[in-house]
Amino acid sequence: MMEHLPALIIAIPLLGAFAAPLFKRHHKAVSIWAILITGITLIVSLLLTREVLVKGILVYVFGAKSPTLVLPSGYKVPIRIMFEVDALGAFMAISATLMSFVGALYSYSHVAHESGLEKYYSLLLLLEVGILGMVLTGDLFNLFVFMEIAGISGAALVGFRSYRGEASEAGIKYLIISAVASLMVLFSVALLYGEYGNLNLAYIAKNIKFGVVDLIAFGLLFTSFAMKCGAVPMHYWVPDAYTEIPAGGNPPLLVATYANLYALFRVSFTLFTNIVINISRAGWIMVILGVLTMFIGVTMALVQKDVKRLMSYHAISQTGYMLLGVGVGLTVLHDPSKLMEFGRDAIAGGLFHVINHIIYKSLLLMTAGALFYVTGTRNLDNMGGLARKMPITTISFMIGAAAISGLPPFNGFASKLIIYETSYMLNPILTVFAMVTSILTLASFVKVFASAFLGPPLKKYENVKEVPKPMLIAMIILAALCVIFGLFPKIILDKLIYPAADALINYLQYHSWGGLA
Amino acid sequence: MTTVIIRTMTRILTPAILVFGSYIILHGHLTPGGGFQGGAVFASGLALLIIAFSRKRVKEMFEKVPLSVFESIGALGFLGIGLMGIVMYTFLRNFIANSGAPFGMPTPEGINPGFLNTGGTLPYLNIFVGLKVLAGLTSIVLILFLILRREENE
Amino acid sequence: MNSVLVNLPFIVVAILLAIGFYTIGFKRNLIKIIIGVEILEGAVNMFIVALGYVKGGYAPIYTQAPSGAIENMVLPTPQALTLTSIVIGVAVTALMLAFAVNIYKTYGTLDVSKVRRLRG
Amino acid sequence: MNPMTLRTPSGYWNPIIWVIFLILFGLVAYLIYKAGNPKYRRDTDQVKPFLSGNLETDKEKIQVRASDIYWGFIEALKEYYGVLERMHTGDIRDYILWFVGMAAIITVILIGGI
Repeated sequence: MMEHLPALIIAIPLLGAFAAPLFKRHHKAVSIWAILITGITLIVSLLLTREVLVKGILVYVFGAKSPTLVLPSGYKVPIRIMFEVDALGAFMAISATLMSFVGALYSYSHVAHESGLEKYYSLLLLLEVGILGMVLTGDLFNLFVFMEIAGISGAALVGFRSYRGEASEAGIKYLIISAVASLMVLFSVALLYGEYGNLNLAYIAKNIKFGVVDLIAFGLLFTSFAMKCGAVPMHYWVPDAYTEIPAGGNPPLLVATYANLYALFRVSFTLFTNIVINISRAGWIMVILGVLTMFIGVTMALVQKDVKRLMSYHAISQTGYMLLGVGVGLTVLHDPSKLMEFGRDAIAGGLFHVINHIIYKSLLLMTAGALFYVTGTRNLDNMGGLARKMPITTISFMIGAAAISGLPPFNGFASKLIIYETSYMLNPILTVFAMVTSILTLASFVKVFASAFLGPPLKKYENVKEVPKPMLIAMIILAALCVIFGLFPKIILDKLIYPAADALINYLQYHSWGGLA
Repeated sequence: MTTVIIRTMTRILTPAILVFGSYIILHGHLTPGGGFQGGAVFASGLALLIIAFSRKRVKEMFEKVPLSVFESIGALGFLGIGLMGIVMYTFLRNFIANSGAPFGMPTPEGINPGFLNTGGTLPYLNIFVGLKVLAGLTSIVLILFLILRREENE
Repeated sequence: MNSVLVNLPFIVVAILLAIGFYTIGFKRNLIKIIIGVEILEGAVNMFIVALGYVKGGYAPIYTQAPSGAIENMVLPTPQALTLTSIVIGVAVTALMLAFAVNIYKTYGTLDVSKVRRLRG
Repeated sequence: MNPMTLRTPSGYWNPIIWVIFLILFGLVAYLIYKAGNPKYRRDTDQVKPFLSGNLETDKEKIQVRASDIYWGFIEALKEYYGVLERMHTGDIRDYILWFVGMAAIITVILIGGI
């Protein structure tokens, strides 16, 4: 049964998503169903990760006689759709399933009074399917399909509060952006298909010749994925979408953004990296985009009044750190001495920041959702003195804020430390920008803390109580993860992150389907 | 915006369109077509019904039809056939191809007009996809119609 | 002359891509922008189908195929890709139109230069 | 302690030692706090807040609003923020045009124009 895990991890949430509409008008039941399904998927993803870490790359060929039959006898090219799970994909799968579980748990009370819940949970599970498909697939066209699934269900979730005009506005913006981005992805996939006659990622990567058409395809793929992961100056959809989605949908949407970041890494490292040609240009583009993203994101965050919008700008700014870290690795990928000196650590730092950021930003966005739940507003000007009324939310917020600002001993510190030191090796100016960004991050969270939680208790919030238990549990899980990841960074790095970074560096192993051909 | 002409033509055309849609679904593994195309044709027949009649009449017609349940059944059936393949081979494996199951004789390979049961699991996948697509597209048209017509009337 | 004729589908694709991006980028009406996305999709689909054309090939359907066809059947991958992309396009269009209806109800306009409460 | 130490390219980081030191210095701080003024009493006139010698005013009025925090910083960088806010038009067409422009630039760089 273990070899079927890559199929099951897609099939189980699909089953949940399609069965959810059958629970019409049973709101409690459909919430519990979604929590159950996401929980099972989380367990499956943990098993999958263990398999991958023990056995190396896991290949699953759909519709074949046996799961690992990439090239049936007589075939020189792979022809079936296949999933190729390496340590990086498994790492992203853990993030996706964990965040979907937490999001479903949080949604149990956060959206309890809205109508159309069966559709909400159906979309949430479909979003999870889209993310998982994107990060596990080994086929370019499948990447497009799952990207569209994630985009459509994400946009529908953004516009879920259909009685708000702003939600529809944000929804259509996100939808048009993702439709255009994925059409350009499809266009470049078609360019590659026309040239090499195959859609398998590893096969194309093995045969790629770096002609002008290939590089045009690379440019389109790069820009499309950069837009969908919110790199400046194509970040404008991020604050709109993150602000309007119900807070329970925020963690999966965040992971959906980083699934696109994963696709960007996969395309730059695996598809367009060959032993013959050195394109460290792509690495420099990534580094420059990263620096722009983190600096502009954080300065815009500083002036926001809407609490969720402020945090969404921080999400943009933190994406910059990941682009910087992995971009530093990409620039020195073909220079073995530098790669061993700091390149591998830079990639590990960037990837470690992905999971750290997913954890603490989901936590922060969920505390913002809790503030919205009790006050009915997102405007920081109208809040104040809530610390006494909501102690657990306050503590969760403090942990999250400390983690995002890179205060030890929380998890943000470890990954930021690695990124600072490695980017210093490439160019000291990059580190200066990164540190200034970190300081401004702390400044803007002090602003949120001071205006929402501190200050004299306001009269209109006299009867405010702590949010319901499922929301608290979801927040406590993430806060605990923040502390654990911060206290034992070495263990997490060795068990999860360095294998993922090595999966990016050892692209030759991916090209041969884990040694199957 | 409905006239006697539209209503009469709808009465004549709709059964033909629905039959054609079903044909495309059921014959999808042999000729061009399949679940999605047939479902879309079927749904366009139903869409003709929706736009030809008044809001009240449409509501009466579609009140008893559980479209979202059809959609779920279609998707779950597709997934179920996919999961059946996992028992012996892999997910979505065509596990009864070339065996003739469940209707007896296997078909010879090559060009052979007249044999219907040659697709293994494909016809069943087509039927489920067709069910899902016709329910999904019809409910899209229906919902947009109900929203827009409500504004016209009020 | 011949090279133009051979490349005609690709020239049409390029023109359609340009029209699509122009429509999304410079039209004010939201419905027209949605049409622009559709034009882009049509361009990409046409590109894939044009790539899939093989001179002298046969459709891979055994029923009533001529007897020499079995050696020259075409792998139908591009058609399958186009079909999938059309299916996805239907879902995207339906959702975009639903959002447009909702926006018209709350904002009272479909002019995108006025539909921008979210900014800054 | 070695398996807990994270080695970075030019140094190391051990959160456990950091926490031990945090606890140690917390103890020191607590000792200093204990040695402080013992005359403090809760709920007496002693702890009432005074602003410039007057009793505290209405609470709604002394709340510091979020948009007033970092006023000086934002005022100093007014032009920078003006540019950024004008860039974020909220118009979907501009989002797509940025994408087209960036795609052109990145593709040209990758092909080797610059």
